[in-house]
Amino acid sequence: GTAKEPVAEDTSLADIQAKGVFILGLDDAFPPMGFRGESGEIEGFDIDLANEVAKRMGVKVQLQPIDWTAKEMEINNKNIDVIWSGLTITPEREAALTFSQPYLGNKQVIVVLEASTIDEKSDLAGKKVGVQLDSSGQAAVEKETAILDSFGEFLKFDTYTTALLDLKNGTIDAVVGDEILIKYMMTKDPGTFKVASDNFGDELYGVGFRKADISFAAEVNKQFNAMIADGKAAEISTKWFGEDIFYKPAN
Amino acid sequence: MESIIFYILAGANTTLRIFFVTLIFAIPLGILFAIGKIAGGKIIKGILDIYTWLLRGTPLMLQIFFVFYGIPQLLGIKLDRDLAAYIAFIINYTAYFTEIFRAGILSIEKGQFEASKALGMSYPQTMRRIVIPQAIKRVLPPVGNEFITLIKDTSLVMVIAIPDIMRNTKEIVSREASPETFIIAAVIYLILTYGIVFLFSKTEKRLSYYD
Amino acid sequence: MESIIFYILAGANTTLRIFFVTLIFAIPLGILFAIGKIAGGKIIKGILDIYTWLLRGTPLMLQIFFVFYGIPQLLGIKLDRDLAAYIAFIINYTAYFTEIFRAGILSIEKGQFEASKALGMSYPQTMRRIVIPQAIKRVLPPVGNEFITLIKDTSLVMVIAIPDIMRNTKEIVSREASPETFIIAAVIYLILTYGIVFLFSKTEKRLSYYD
Amino acid sequence: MKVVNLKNIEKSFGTLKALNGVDLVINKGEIVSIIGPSGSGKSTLLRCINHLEIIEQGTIDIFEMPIANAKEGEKTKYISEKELRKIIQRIGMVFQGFNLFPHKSVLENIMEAQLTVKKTPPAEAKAIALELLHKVGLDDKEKAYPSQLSGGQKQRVAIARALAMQPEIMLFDEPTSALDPELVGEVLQVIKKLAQEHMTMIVVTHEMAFAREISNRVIFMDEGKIMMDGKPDDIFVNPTHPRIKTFIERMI
Amino acid sequence: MKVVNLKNIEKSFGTLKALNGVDLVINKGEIVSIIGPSGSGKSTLLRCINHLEIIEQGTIDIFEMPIANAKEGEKTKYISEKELRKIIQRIGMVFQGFNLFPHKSVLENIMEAQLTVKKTPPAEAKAIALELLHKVGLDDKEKAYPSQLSGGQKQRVAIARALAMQPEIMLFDEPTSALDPELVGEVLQVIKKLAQEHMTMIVVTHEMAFAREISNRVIFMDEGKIMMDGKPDDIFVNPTHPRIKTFIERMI
Ligand SMILES: Nc1ncnc2c1ncn2[C@@H]1O[C@H](COP(=O)(O)OP(=O)(O)OP(=O)(O)O)[C@@H](O)[C@H]1O
Ligand SMILES: Nc1ncnc2c1ncn2[C@@H]1O[C@H](COP(=O)(O)OP(=O)(O)OP(=O)(O)O)[C@@H](O)[C@H]1O
Ligand SMILES: [Mg+2]
Ligand SMILES: [Mg+2]
Repeated sequence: GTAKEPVAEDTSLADIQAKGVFILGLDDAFPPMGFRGESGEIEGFDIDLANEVAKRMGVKVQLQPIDWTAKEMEINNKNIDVIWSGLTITPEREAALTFSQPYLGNKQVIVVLEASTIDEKSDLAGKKVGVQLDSSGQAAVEKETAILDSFGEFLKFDTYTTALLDLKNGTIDAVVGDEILIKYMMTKDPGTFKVASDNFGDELYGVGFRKADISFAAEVNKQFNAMIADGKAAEISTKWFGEDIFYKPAN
Repeated sequence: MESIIFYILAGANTTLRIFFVTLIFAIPLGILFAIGKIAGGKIIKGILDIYTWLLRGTPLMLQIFFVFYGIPQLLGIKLDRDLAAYIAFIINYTAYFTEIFRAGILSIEKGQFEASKALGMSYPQTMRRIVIPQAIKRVLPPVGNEFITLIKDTSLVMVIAIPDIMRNTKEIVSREASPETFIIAAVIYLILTYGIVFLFSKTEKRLSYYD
Repeated sequence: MESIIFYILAGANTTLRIFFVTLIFAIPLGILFAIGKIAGGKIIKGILDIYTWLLRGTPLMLQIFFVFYGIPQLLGIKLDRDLAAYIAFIINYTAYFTEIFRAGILSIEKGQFEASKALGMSYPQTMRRIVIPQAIKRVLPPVGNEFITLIKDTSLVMVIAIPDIMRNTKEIVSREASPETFIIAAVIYLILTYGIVFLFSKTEKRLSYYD
Repeated sequence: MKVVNLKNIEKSFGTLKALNGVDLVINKGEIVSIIGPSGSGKSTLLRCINHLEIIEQGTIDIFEMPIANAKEGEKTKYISEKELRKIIQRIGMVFQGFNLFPHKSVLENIMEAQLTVKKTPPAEAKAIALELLHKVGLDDKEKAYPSQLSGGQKQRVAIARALAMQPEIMLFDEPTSALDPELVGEVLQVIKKLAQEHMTMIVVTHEMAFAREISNRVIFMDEGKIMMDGKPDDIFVNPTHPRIKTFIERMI
Repeated sequence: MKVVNLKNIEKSFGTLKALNGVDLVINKGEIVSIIGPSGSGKSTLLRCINHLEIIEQGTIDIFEMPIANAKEGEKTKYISEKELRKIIQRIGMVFQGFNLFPHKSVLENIMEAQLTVKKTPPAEAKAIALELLHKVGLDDKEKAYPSQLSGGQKQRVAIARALAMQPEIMLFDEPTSALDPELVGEVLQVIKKLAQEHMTMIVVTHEMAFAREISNRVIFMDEGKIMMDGKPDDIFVNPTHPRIKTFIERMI
């Protein structure tokens, strides 16, 4: 679950402060959260956010690109200290990791060709639908079993790039995926795709920590709240998304 | 646990399908192209040289990608996913088999060709009845290597979203956050490759009746 | 465009580093293990049989995965990413080279061993000076295949997040949503493999001074 | 009938003239031995008759049919591949190195060309093969593979294989020189049998006594030329040419 | 000195007794020819002396040092590998199939064991090699590779290679039987030269005339046993044993 009171033997925050740096694991092919810019350096919303949090904690960030399949092993082997890469909070992941409070809301949208008549989930009956393997889009679709069963075919792609390529070639009819990423990709190929009005639900991004690193997670939550309060969070969000979509806890 | 194993094993279907289809086409084609490289005219040889270089020289993953996404765009046709996978694997493995059989045929003594010719046999007859059967025996070890590699290469079809052993495993690894699941995949691969190793050592023994 | 090419070429650094480190260790080890399989006692042979089966029988990707994530967990140590990649590639390729050199050594005539022995040469001397040099000539074609495969296999290091030609290309493909970028990678691979093909045909010619 | 009729044959390897103007007529029923020092062109001559080498100059008629015609500086004109194969079928050849098919049993070796070239029905081909095995004294070896035979046995199978095509002429290229001395006899015995049946034969050999015994004509070659062509006694007893004299003295 | 002293040697291949109780003493300076039909165990005998085969029964002394001791049903006891290699160095062997090292030039073939086994300095090894090449009549071939030599030349290089180790005894296993008849003479010439220098030699051969000419002792083997052991004339002129008589008649 989300951060609770630190337990006695949890020295994670002290360790990070002593090291003066935390290692941030990310999928560096996830624009605009984290990706290589024209300069070859990794940039993105997550990077700016993490740098701001680190600055406020008085430590530095070290970026470590990882293979997404290996993220749990990377963090448990202590190759990295956090998974900070548009990580969707799911019950399975909550069982394995400690999460920060959510910092971004995201939708699982249906992308179709500009000319397509698909607009509702029910329109997907008998159609070929693609997702990115292991994505939260896949999880969201698989939760709605009735709709999943109505699909003509359900395909899992290596990357959204190939899924969209299939969509463009007409070998599939729709792609379900993260609104944030998909919208970014649509800007690269304007006039080809559109987003249907129906979607597969909302979800939240959080930062993942090792299960035991509760004090560290609590410190990040504290900084998030401070940034919401002083407007820094809104500033970073506006830089990448043109508006303030930073997630604010209800209370 | 049981359902996980079944889910992964479902991917073995793809693996085996691609394995057999590839071999059924790539081996005869490889033999044919090997003969072309040895006995063909300058143009045929040149084309085959470029073919084996391009196909061995670029990653199979890119070739699968190209066949499925590139060809339809270039030719304006629509390709079936499985068909694209078959085509890519066949043209890739044919290139490797061509080189292997070429070495095998070249290793057959000139005397075998001369004796066949002196008996009035035509070049195709000589190849089919005398040279190829002997060449096959000699190239068994490298062909065995290719069979083993093919079993594992089939997982590359995941780039065009065809599920196989490896992809299904990866899915479970991230869904369950359980990297140990890879061990199941490893065991399945070991069983499949053990079958191949066993088959080849049997064949090697069976063919040792001569020489 | 230019910056994209440079970015991808930066990945070639990984490719070449792994290529050379792997070969420097795997070739001598392969020769050594081949001798072990031929001349070793029952236990050594049994161990080496299992070794070559396990390493050839499971995907290299899983082996890299296992070395980098599994070993540290089992032994409680921390491995450097590059070091893990080197280890995985070396143990994997050693298995393939072992089989290739075994076939090569077995193809050397008994007379060469007997003549060496009759001259008073020890077994290691015979191997080093008489048998291995001749075996190397015979296994050039399959070794060439392995070199070409290795160049392309290096891209598997992306599973432990080491950037290489292929991973850098994929990054750009997803950033720019431009699958055409793969063509750049294909051309780089073709240049690298052309170098290998050229080197091997040169070596083959150079060694044709005898027989 | 002129079984073989060569006119002014030339054949080079690089700068080396292996055959340098050879004229030769072999008539039906003749048994001709070819002798001469190593490198004199004996094998090359046989191989030209059998289209294993392509001539550069001269004409070849086999069974009185023209098969090759070569003029200086032009590409040699041969009759079509298919026609050529029909002629070659009627010529049997036995090599120094046997060249048996190692992956086929003795019986299969002898049946192979009957089945593929002559399209003889299998049962008939087998009967012919067994009969020939009996003739060369290897009744019990039909199931053996070449690697299980001694050199002398291999060579006798090679002879049976050639005979299975019912050739009208047999070419032997040093059929015994790869054999241990003790095994030579077996093979010579078989060739003698063929001689008694009046098979037309050309035999390149180092076995002078044998050449003298079986052949009704002996040819001595040197440096790509036929230096002498006559009755065995002319050559062995009264070699006029000094070159032949020294050669024969050295060999016996 | 008893250079070789074999007592009651037995050696089987599967169920076949290739050597069946062989006793043999060779003294320094003797030149011994071994003759006998194919399969009689001649090669096996040479190979046992040189540790290329492991005996199952009997004792072997070389240069009056015991090197092997075998008792029925027990594992044969040999002296240590290292000691054995020291003895083997002092025995030269020439094979029927030459077994030259194809990847090394003629000079390198002759220098190889000098450098690796004897640790002779390269310059000295080269001088020795050149001298031996002169002796076997191949002065101009030092840079050639084995594949560029004729059979007779190959065999002479093989002899030079063995002589380079300055052996005290030379074993020849049918050194001429893989050669075309014309090339046999060259090799026999070299062996004769060694005989004149009183090299201790054991020569397995089919060349009866040669055996008679060079050797001062001839051994006739059959079915894994020494059937006769005597002066050349005793065997060739008055073969008492009927088996020997037929063998010799067949060979000459
Ligand atoms: N394929 C070839 N390439 C180059 N030279 C060749 C080839 N075949 C034969 N020769 C050369 O042609 C000449 C004649 O060779 P050929 O084999 O006809 O001689 P030969 O009389 O049969 O000798 P031998 O008794 O040694 O068999 C020789 O000098 C030989 O080296
Ligand atoms: N490695 C082996 N495996 C099985 N049988 C063998 C082996 N070596 C020799 N023999 C058999 O042992 C017997 C003696 O062989 P050996 O080679 O000593 O005979 P030889 O007198 O030298 O004959 P040749 O004159 O044919 O060379 C033969 O029957 C032979 O087939
Ligand atoms: Mg010849
Ligand atoms: Mg012998």
